[in-house]
Amino acid sequence: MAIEMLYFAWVREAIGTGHEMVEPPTDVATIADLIDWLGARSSGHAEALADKARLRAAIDQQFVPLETAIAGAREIALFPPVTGG
Amino acid sequence: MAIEMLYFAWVREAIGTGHEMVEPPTDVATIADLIDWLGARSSGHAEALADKARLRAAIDQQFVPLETAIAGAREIALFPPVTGG
Amino acid sequence: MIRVSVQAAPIDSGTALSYAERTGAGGVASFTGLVRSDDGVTALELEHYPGATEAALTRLAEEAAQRWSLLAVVIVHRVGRMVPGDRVVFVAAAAAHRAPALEACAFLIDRLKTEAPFWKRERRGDESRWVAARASDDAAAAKWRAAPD
Amino acid sequence: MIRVSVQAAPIDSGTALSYAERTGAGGVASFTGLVRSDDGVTALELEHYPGATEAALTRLAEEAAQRWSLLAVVIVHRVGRMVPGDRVVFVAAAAAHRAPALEACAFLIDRLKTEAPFWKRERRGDESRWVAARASDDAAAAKWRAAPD
Repeated sequence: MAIEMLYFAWVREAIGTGHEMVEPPTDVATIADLIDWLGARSSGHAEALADKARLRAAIDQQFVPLETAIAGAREIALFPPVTGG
Repeated sequence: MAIEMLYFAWVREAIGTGHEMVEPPTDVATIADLIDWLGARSSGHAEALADKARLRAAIDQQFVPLETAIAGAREIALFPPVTGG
Repeated sequence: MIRVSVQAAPIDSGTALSYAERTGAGGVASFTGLVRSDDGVTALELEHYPGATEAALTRLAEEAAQRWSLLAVVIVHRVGRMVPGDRVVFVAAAAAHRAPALEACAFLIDRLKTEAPFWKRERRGDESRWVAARASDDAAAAKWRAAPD
Repeated sequence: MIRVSVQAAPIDSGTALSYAERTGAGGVASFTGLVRSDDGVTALELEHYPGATEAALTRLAEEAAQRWSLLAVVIVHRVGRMVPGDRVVFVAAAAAHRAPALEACAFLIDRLKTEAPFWKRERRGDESRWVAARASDDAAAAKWRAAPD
Protein backbone atom coordinates (compact mmCIF):
# COMPACT_ATOMS: atom_id res chain seq x y z
CA MET A 1 0.00 0.00 0.00
CA ALA A 2 1.45 3.37 -1.01
CA ILE A 3 1.99 5.96 1.71
CA GLU A 4 2.78 9.60 1.16
CA MET A 5 5.66 10.58 3.44
CA LEU A 6 6.12 14.21 4.52
CA TYR A 7 9.27 15.52 6.23
CA PHE A 8 9.75 18.86 7.99
CA ALA A 9 12.56 21.04 9.34
CA TRP A 10 15.95 19.30 9.72
CA VAL A 11 14.41 15.92 8.91
CA ARG A 12 13.43 17.32 5.51
CA GLU A 13 16.86 18.89 5.03
CA ALA A 14 18.80 15.73 5.89
CA ILE A 15 16.63 13.52 3.67
CA GLY A 16 16.83 16.07 0.88
CA THR A 17 13.12 16.20 0.12
CA GLY A 18 9.93 17.15 1.93
CA HIS A 19 7.81 14.55 0.19
CA GLU A 20 8.07 11.03 -1.20
CA MET A 21 5.81 8.04 -1.93
CA VAL A 22 6.83 4.75 -0.29
CA GLU A 23 5.48 1.18 -0.28
CA PRO A 24 6.69 -0.53 2.90
CA PRO A 25 6.46 -4.35 3.14
CA THR A 26 3.73 -5.83 5.32
CA ASP A 27 6.07 -6.55 8.25
CA VAL A 28 6.45 -2.79 8.76
CA ALA A 29 3.63 -2.49 11.30
CA THR A 30 4.25 0.72 13.31
CA ILE A 31 5.74 4.14 12.72
CA ALA A 32 8.85 3.00 14.60
CA ASP A 33 9.17 0.08 12.15
CA LEU A 34 8.65 2.48 9.26
CA ILE A 35 11.44 4.75 10.54
CA ASP A 36 13.85 1.81 10.67
CA TRP A 37 12.84 0.67 7.20
CA LEU A 38 13.13 4.21 5.71
CA GLY A 39 16.60 4.60 7.27
CA ALA A 40 18.01 2.12 4.75
CA ARG A 41 16.92 4.16 1.72
CA SER A 42 19.87 6.60 1.67
CA SER A 43 22.59 8.07 3.84
CA GLY A 44 20.36 11.15 4.21
CA HIS A 45 17.49 9.00 5.50
CA ALA A 46 19.90 7.19 7.83
CA GLU A 47 21.17 10.46 9.27
CA ALA A 48 17.73 12.04 9.66
CA LEU A 49 16.10 8.97 11.22
CA ALA A 50 18.92 7.58 13.41
CA ASP A 51 17.60 8.84 16.74
CA LYS A 52 13.89 8.14 17.33
CA ALA A 53 13.93 10.19 20.55
CA ARG A 54 14.33 13.29 18.37
CA LEU A 55 11.41 12.41 16.08
CA ARG A 56 7.68 13.03 16.23
CA ALA A 57 5.02 11.77 13.83
CA ALA A 58 1.56 12.36 12.48
CA ILE A 59 -0.74 9.95 10.63
CA ASP A 60 -3.20 11.65 8.31
CA GLN A 61 -2.43 14.95 10.07
CA GLN A 62 -3.05 13.66 13.60
CA PHE A 63 -0.10 13.63 16.04
CA VAL A 64 0.50 10.07 17.24
CA PRO A 65 3.12 8.13 19.29
CA LEU A 66 5.79 6.23 17.33
CA GLU A 67 4.28 2.92 18.50
CA THR A 68 1.12 3.62 16.51
CA ALA A 69 0.18 1.10 13.80
CA ILE A 70 0.33 2.47 10.25
CA ALA A 71 -2.34 0.22 8.76
CA GLY A 72 -4.65 2.29 6.60
CA ALA A 73 -2.47 5.42 6.70
CA ARG A 74 -2.44 7.53 3.55
CA GLU A 75 -0.13 10.33 4.76
CA ILE A 76 2.58 10.01 7.41
CA ALA A 77 4.72 12.96 8.52
CA LEU A 78 8.02 12.76 10.40
CA PHE A 79 9.49 15.86 12.04
CA PRO A 80 11.34 17.22 15.10
CA PRO A 81 9.47 18.40 18.22
CA VAL A 82 7.56 21.55 17.30
CA THR A 83 8.90 25.04 18.08
CA GLY A 84 6.18 27.51 17.11
CA GLY A 85 4.80 30.50 18.93
CA MET B 1 -6.15 75.85 58.67
CA ALA B 2 -8.02 75.76 55.35
CA ILE B 3 -8.45 72.40 53.64
CA GLU B 4 -9.67 71.86 50.11
CA MET B 5 -12.31 69.11 50.13
CA LEU B 6 -12.98 67.05 47.01
CA TYR B 7 -15.98 64.72 46.61
CA PHE B 8 -16.54 62.09 43.93
CA ALA B 9 -19.35 59.89 42.57
CA TRP B 10 -22.46 59.64 44.78
CA VAL B 11 -20.71 61.50 47.62
CA ARG B 12 -20.37 64.48 45.28
CA GLU B 13 -23.96 64.14 44.11
CA ALA B 14 -25.43 63.98 47.63
CA ILE B 15 -23.37 66.93 48.86
CA GLY B 16 -24.23 68.88 45.74
CA THR B 17 -20.68 69.98 44.92
CA GLY B 18 -17.38 68.33 44.06
CA HIS B 19 -15.28 70.93 45.79
CA GLU B 20 -15.36 73.19 48.86
CA MET B 21 -12.92 74.91 51.23
CA VAL B 22 -13.37 74.11 54.93
CA GLU B 23 -11.64 75.19 58.17
CA PRO B 24 -12.23 72.48 60.78
CA PRO B 25 -11.59 73.31 64.47
CA THR B 26 -8.43 71.92 66.06
CA ASP B 27 -10.25 69.07 67.82
CA VAL B 28 -10.94 67.52 64.38
CA ALA B 29 -7.86 65.31 64.35
CA THR B 30 -8.52 62.46 61.90
CA ILE B 31 -10.41 61.94 58.67
CA ALA B 32 -13.10 60.12 60.67
CA ASP B 33 -13.45 63.22 62.88
CA LEU B 34 -13.60 65.39 59.78
CA ILE B 35 -16.38 63.25 58.30
CA ASP B 36 -18.44 63.66 61.50
CA TRP B 37 -17.81 67.40 61.54
CA LEU B 38 -18.68 67.84 57.84
CA GLY B 39 -21.91 65.86 58.33
CA ALA B 40 -23.40 68.81 60.27
CA ARG B 41 -22.96 71.27 57.40
CA SER B 42 -26.10 70.36 55.43
CA SER B 43 -28.64 67.60 54.94
CA GLY B 44 -26.73 66.64 51.80
CA HIS B 45 -23.50 66.29 53.78
CA ALA B 46 -25.35 64.30 56.43
CA GLU B 47 -26.74 61.90 53.85
CA ALA B 48 -23.45 61.47 51.97
CA LEU B 49 -21.32 60.97 55.07
CA ALA B 50 -23.65 58.95 57.33
CA ASP B 51 -22.02 55.56 56.81
CA LYS B 52 -18.21 55.58 57.12
CA ALA B 53 -18.02 51.94 55.98
CA ARG B 54 -19.04 53.15 52.52
CA LEU B 55 -16.39 55.89 52.36
CA ARG B 56 -12.74 55.97 51.31
CA ALA B 57 -10.34 58.90 51.56
CA ALA B 58 -7.17 60.43 50.17
CA ILE B 59 -4.92 63.09 51.70
CA ASP B 60 -3.02 65.10 49.13
CA GLN B 61 -3.86 62.44 46.52
CA GLN B 62 -2.63 59.46 48.58
CA PHE B 63 -5.20 56.83 49.62
CA VAL B 64 -5.25 56.60 53.43
CA PRO B 65 -7.35 54.88 56.17
CA LEU B 66 -10.04 56.97 57.84
CA GLU B 67 -8.06 56.91 61.10
CA THR B 68 -5.28 58.97 59.50
CA ALA B 69 -4.46 62.35 61.11
CA ILE B 70 -5.25 65.33 58.90
CA ALA B 71 -2.61 67.67 60.34
CA GLY B 72 -0.83 69.43 57.47
CA ALA B 73 -3.28 68.24 54.79
CA ARG B 74 -4.00 70.69 51.98
CA GLU B 75 -6.37 68.53 49.94
CA ILE B 76 -8.65 65.79 51.27
CA ALA B 77 -10.89 63.71 49.02
CA LEU B 78 -13.88 61.60 50.14
CA PHE B 79 -15.41 59.04 47.81
CA PRO B 80 -16.95 55.55 47.53
CA PRO B 81 -14.80 52.44 46.92
CA VAL B 82 -13.37 52.68 43.40
CA THR B 83 -14.94 50.86 40.46
CA GLY B 84 -12.62 51.40 37.50
CA GLY B 85 -11.36 49.00 34.89
CA MET C 1 9.10 52.47 29.09
CA ILE C 2 5.93 53.40 30.95
CA ARG C 3 3.02 55.09 29.23
CA VAL C 4 -0.11 56.07 31.14
CA SER C 5 -3.11 57.89 29.69
CA VAL C 6 -6.48 58.90 31.14
CA GLN C 7 -8.56 60.20 28.29
CA ALA C 8 -12.04 61.07 27.08
CA ALA C 9 -11.15 60.00 23.54
CA PRO C 10 -11.77 56.43 22.35
CA ILE C 11 -8.92 53.96 22.99
CA ASP C 12 -6.96 52.86 19.92
CA SER C 13 -5.84 49.33 20.91
CA GLY C 14 -3.58 48.81 17.91
CA THR C 15 -1.61 51.95 18.67
CA ALA C 16 -1.53 51.23 22.41
CA LEU C 17 -0.26 47.70 21.73
CA SER C 18 2.42 49.01 19.38
CA TYR C 19 3.83 51.23 22.16
CA ALA C 20 4.57 48.07 24.12
CA GLU C 21 6.14 46.39 21.10
CA ARG C 22 8.72 49.05 20.36
CA THR C 23 11.15 47.74 22.92
CA GLY C 24 12.78 44.56 21.68
CA ALA C 25 10.30 42.47 23.69
CA GLY C 26 9.74 38.78 22.97
CA GLY C 27 6.22 38.81 24.39
CA VAL C 28 3.47 41.37 24.91
CA ALA C 29 0.31 40.53 26.87
CA SER C 30 -2.68 42.85 26.86
CA PHE C 31 -6.11 43.10 28.41
CA THR C 32 -8.97 45.23 27.09
CA GLY C 33 -12.07 45.89 29.17
CA LEU C 34 -15.23 46.76 27.23
CA VAL C 35 -18.69 48.05 28.05
CA ARG C 36 -21.07 45.09 28.03
CA SER C 37 -24.73 45.40 27.18
CA ASP C 38 -25.89 42.02 28.40
CA ASP C 39 -27.70 43.36 31.45
CA GLY C 40 -29.49 46.17 29.70
CA VAL C 41 -26.85 48.88 30.13
CA THR C 42 -27.28 51.60 27.52
CA ALA C 43 -24.40 53.83 28.61
CA LEU C 44 -21.54 53.95 31.11
CA GLU C 45 -20.18 57.14 32.69
CA LEU C 46 -16.70 57.14 34.18
CA GLU C 47 -15.66 59.78 36.71
CA HIS C 48 -12.12 60.02 38.08
CA TYR C 49 -9.86 62.02 40.41
CA PRO C 50 -7.67 64.09 38.09
CA GLY C 51 -4.03 64.04 39.08
CA ALA C 52 -4.44 61.26 41.63
CA THR C 53 -5.58 58.88 38.89
CA GLU C 54 -2.51 59.35 36.73
CA ALA C 55 -0.26 59.08 39.80
CA ALA C 56 -1.93 55.83 40.92
CA LEU C 57 -1.66 54.28 37.45
CA THR C 58 1.99 55.32 37.14
CA ARG C 59 2.83 53.80 40.55
CA LEU C 60 1.04 50.59 39.52
CA ALA C 61 2.95 50.46 36.22
CA GLU C 62 6.26 51.02 38.01
CA GLU C 63 5.53 48.28 40.54
CA ALA C 64 4.74 45.80 37.74
CA ALA C 65 7.80 46.86 35.72
CA GLN C 66 10.08 46.24 38.67
CA ARG C 67 8.46 43.01 39.86
CA TRP C 68 8.54 41.30 36.43
CA SER C 69 11.53 43.10 34.84
CA LEU C 70 9.23 44.43 32.14
CA LEU C 71 10.45 46.26 29.08
CA ALA C 72 7.24 48.28 28.76
CA VAL C 73 3.93 48.91 30.48
CA VAL C 74 1.01 50.69 28.82
CA ILE C 75 -2.16 51.70 30.68
CA VAL C 76 -4.93 53.62 28.93
CA HIS C 77 -8.21 54.34 30.74
CA ARG C 78 -11.13 56.15 29.22
CA VAL C 79 -13.33 58.57 31.20
CA GLY C 80 -16.64 60.27 30.41
CA ARG C 81 -19.55 58.68 28.59
CA MET C 82 -19.31 55.34 26.79
CA VAL C 83 -21.73 52.94 25.10
CA PRO C 84 -21.74 49.12 24.88
CA GLY C 85 -18.81 47.84 22.82
CA ASP C 86 -16.59 50.81 23.72
CA ARG C 87 -13.20 50.12 25.29
CA VAL C 88 -13.03 51.26 28.92
CA VAL C 89 -9.48 50.22 29.74
CA PHE C 90 -6.42 48.80 28.00
CA VAL C 91 -3.34 47.45 29.78
CA ALA C 92 -0.28 45.81 28.23
CA ALA C 93 2.99 44.41 29.56
CA ALA C 94 6.07 43.62 27.48
CA ALA C 95 8.82 41.26 28.61
CA ALA C 96 11.60 39.14 27.15
CA HIS C 97 9.44 36.00 27.59
CA ARG C 98 5.76 35.18 27.74
CA ALA C 99 5.24 34.13 31.38
CA PRO C 100 6.18 37.47 32.98
CA ALA C 101 4.22 39.41 30.34
CA LEU C 102 1.07 37.35 30.99
CA GLU C 103 1.39 37.49 34.78
CA ALA C 104 2.08 41.22 34.83
CA CYS C 105 -0.92 41.89 32.59
CA ALA C 106 -3.24 40.07 35.01
CA PHE C 107 -1.64 41.92 37.94
CA LEU C 108 -2.17 45.30 36.25
CA ILE C 109 -5.88 44.86 35.61
CA ASP C 110 -6.59 43.20 38.98
CA ARG C 111 -4.86 45.96 40.92
CA LEU C 112 -6.16 48.80 38.74
CA LYS C 113 -9.71 47.77 39.65
CA THR C 114 -9.12 48.41 43.37
CA GLU C 115 -6.43 51.10 43.43
CA ALA C 116 -7.17 53.64 40.74
CA PRO C 117 -9.74 56.35 41.59
CA PHE C 118 -12.39 55.74 38.95
CA TRP C 119 -16.13 55.49 39.54
CA LYS C 120 -18.64 53.99 37.15
CA ARG C 121 -22.26 54.94 36.68
CA GLU C 122 -24.46 52.71 34.57
CA ARG C 123 -27.41 54.01 32.60
CA ARG C 124 -30.31 51.79 31.63
CA GLY C 125 -32.64 53.93 29.59
CA ASP C 126 -33.73 56.74 31.94
CA GLU C 127 -32.38 55.08 35.07
CA SER C 128 -28.89 55.56 36.37
CA ARG C 129 -26.97 54.03 39.27
CA TRP C 130 -23.43 54.05 40.63
CA VAL C 131 -21.76 50.66 40.33
CA ALA C 132 -20.92 49.09 43.70
CA ALA C 133 -17.40 47.83 44.35
CA ARG C 134 -17.16 44.03 44.26
CA ALA C 135 -15.62 41.80 46.91
CA SER C 136 -14.33 39.56 44.11
CA ASP C 137 -12.25 42.48 42.80
CA ASP C 138 -10.73 43.03 46.25
CA ALA C 139 -9.90 39.31 46.44
CA ALA C 140 -8.31 39.34 42.97
CA ALA C 141 -6.15 42.34 43.89
CA ALA C 142 -5.21 40.89 47.28
CA LYS C 143 -3.86 37.66 45.84
CA TRP C 144 -0.95 39.60 44.30
CA ARG C 145 0.06 40.63 47.82
CA ALA C 146 -0.46 37.23 49.43
CA ALA C 147 1.76 35.35 46.98
CA PRO C 148 4.64 37.49 45.81
CA ASP C 149 6.63 35.23 43.53
CA MET D 1 -16.52 32.94 16.99
CA ILE D 2 -13.24 31.23 16.15
CA ARG D 3 -10.81 32.75 13.68
CA VAL D 4 -7.55 31.00 12.80
CA SER D 5 -5.00 32.21 10.27
CA VAL D 6 -1.59 30.90 9.20
CA GLN D 7 -0.08 33.52 6.95
CA ALA D 8 3.09 34.81 5.32
CA ALA D 9 1.83 38.40 5.58
CA PRO D 10 2.68 40.55 8.61
CA ILE D 11 0.23 40.29 11.52
CA ASP D 12 -2.02 43.32 12.09
CA SER D 13 -2.61 43.19 15.86
CA GLY D 14 -5.19 45.97 15.92
CA THR D 15 -7.35 44.20 13.37
CA ALA D 16 -6.84 40.80 15.03
CA LEU D 17 -7.80 42.26 18.40
CA SER D 18 -10.90 43.88 16.94
CA TYR D 19 -12.15 40.47 15.69
CA ALA D 20 -12.26 39.36 19.32
CA GLU D 21 -14.05 42.54 20.39
CA ARG D 22 -16.98 42.25 18.02
CA THR D 23 -18.86 39.89 20.25
CA GLY D 24 -20.30 41.78 23.21
CA ALA D 25 -17.38 40.66 25.38
CA GLY D 26 -16.53 42.39 28.66
CA GLY D 27 -12.86 41.40 28.50
CA VAL D 28 -10.37 40.51 25.78
CA ALA D 29 -6.90 39.20 26.64
CA SER D 30 -4.19 38.90 24.01
CA PHE D 31 -0.62 37.70 23.68
CA THR D 32 1.77 38.71 20.91
CA GLY D 33 5.06 36.87 20.37
CA LEU D 34 7.79 38.84 18.60
CA VAL D 35 11.18 38.05 17.10
CA ARG D 36 13.84 39.12 19.61
CA SER D 37 17.28 40.24 18.56
CA ASP D 38 18.94 40.12 21.94
CA ASP D 39 21.02 37.02 21.20
CA GLY D 40 22.25 38.11 17.79
CA VAL D 41 19.41 36.69 15.69
CA THR D 42 19.19 38.52 12.37
CA ALA D 43 16.26 36.58 10.91
CA LEU D 44 13.79 33.86 11.81
CA GLU D 45 12.32 31.33 9.37
CA LEU D 46 9.09 29.55 10.21
CA GLU D 47 8.13 26.30 8.49
CA HIS D 48 4.82 24.55 9.09
CA TYR D 49 2.70 21.56 8.09
CA PRO D 50 -0.01 22.99 5.83
CA GLY D 51 -3.46 21.68 6.64
CA ALA D 52 -2.39 20.01 9.88
CA THR D 53 -1.40 23.40 11.33
CA GLU D 54 -4.77 25.02 10.74
CA ALA D 55 -6.53 21.91 12.08
CA ALA D 56 -4.38 21.89 15.25
CA LEU D 57 -4.97 25.60 15.89
CA THR D 58 -8.71 25.23 15.33
CA ARG D 59 -8.88 22.29 17.77
CA LEU D 60 -6.94 24.31 20.33
CA ALA D 61 -9.26 27.31 19.89
CA GLU D 62 -12.33 25.09 20.25
CA GLU D 63 -10.96 23.47 23.41
CA ALA D 64 -10.32 26.91 24.98
CA ALA D 65 -13.71 28.25 23.87
CA GLN D 66 -15.49 25.34 25.53
CA ARG D 67 -13.39 25.24 28.71
CA TRP D 68 -13.76 28.96 29.49
CA SER D 69 -17.12 29.69 27.76
CA LEU D 70 -15.36 32.15 25.49
CA LEU D 71 -17.20 34.47 23.12
CA ALA D 72 -14.29 34.57 20.66
CA VAL D 73 -10.85 33.10 20.04
CA VAL D 74 -8.40 34.54 17.51
CA ILE D 75 -5.13 32.81 16.58
CA VAL D 76 -2.85 34.27 13.91
CA HIS D 77 0.55 32.69 13.22
CA ARG D 78 3.02 33.98 10.69
CA VAL D 79 5.21 31.66 8.57
CA GLY D 80 8.19 32.31 6.30
CA ARG D 81 10.96 34.80 6.94
CA MET D 82 10.83 37.39 9.73
CA VAL D 83 13.23 39.89 11.25
CA PRO D 84 13.62 41.12 14.85
CA GLY D 85 10.60 43.13 15.97
CA ASP D 86 8.23 41.25 13.67
CA ARG D 87 5.18 39.58 15.18
CA VAL D 88 5.37 35.77 15.03
CA VAL D 89 2.11 34.90 16.73
CA PHE D 90 -0.99 36.61 18.08
CA VAL D 91 -3.63 34.93 20.24
CA ALA D 92 -6.69 36.54 21.84
CA ALA D 93 -9.57 35.30 23.98
CA ALA D 94 -12.81 37.17 24.64
CA ALA D 95 -15.11 36.43 27.57
CA ALA D 96 -17.83 38.10 29.61
CA HIS D 97 -15.31 38.75 32.41
CA ARG D 98 -11.57 39.21 32.74
CA ALA D 99 -10.45 36.07 34.60
CA PRO D 100 -11.51 33.53 31.94
CA ALA D 101 -10.15 35.75 29.14
CA LEU D 102 -6.73 36.02 30.83
CA GLU D 103 -6.53 32.33 31.70
CA ALA D 104 -7.60 31.20 28.25
CA CYS D 105 -5.03 33.49 26.62
CA ALA D 106 -2.21 31.89 28.66
CA PHE D 107 -3.59 28.44 27.84
CA LEU D 108 -3.67 29.20 24.11
CA ILE D 109 -0.05 30.32 23.84
CA ASP D 110 1.29 27.62 26.19
CA ARG D 111 -0.43 24.84 24.28
CA LEU D 112 0.22 26.30 20.83
CA LYS D 113 3.96 26.09 21.56
CA THR D 114 3.84 22.30 21.97
CA GLU D 115 0.91 21.23 19.80
CA ALA D 116 0.98 23.21 16.57
CA PRO D 117 3.33 21.94 13.83
CA PHE D 118 5.65 24.91 13.37
CA TRP D 119 9.44 24.80 13.23
CA LYS D 120 11.75 27.75 13.71
CA ARG D 121 15.15 28.32 12.20
CA GLU D 122 17.27 31.18 13.48
CA ARG D 123 19.76 33.03 11.32
CA ARG D 124 22.71 34.86 12.81
CA GLY D 125 24.50 36.48 9.91
CA ASP D 126 25.61 33.59 7.67
CA GLU D 127 24.88 30.88 10.23
CA SER D 128 21.56 29.14 10.57
CA ARG D 129 20.24 26.58 13.05
CA TRP D 130 16.94 24.89 13.88
CA VAL D 131 15.62 25.92 17.28
CA ALA D 132 15.42 23.03 19.75
CA ALA D 133 12.18 22.38 21.63
CA ARG D 134 12.36 23.44 25.27
CA ALA D 135 11.45 21.35 28.29
CA SER D 136 10.02 24.50 29.90
CA ASP D 137 7.47 24.74 27.08
CA ASP D 138 6.41 21.13 27.65
CA ALA D 139 6.01 21.87 31.36
CA ALA D 140 3.96 25.02 30.68
CA ALA D 141 1.64 23.10 28.34
CA ALA D 142 1.35 20.13 30.72
CA LYS D 143 0.18 22.25 33.65
CA TRP D 144 -3.11 22.89 31.80
CA ARG D 145 -3.71 19.14 31.84
CA ALA D 146 -2.62 18.58 35.42
CA ALA D 147 -4.95 21.18 36.90
CA PRO D 148 -8.19 21.42 34.95
CA ASP D 149 -10.18 24.08 36.76
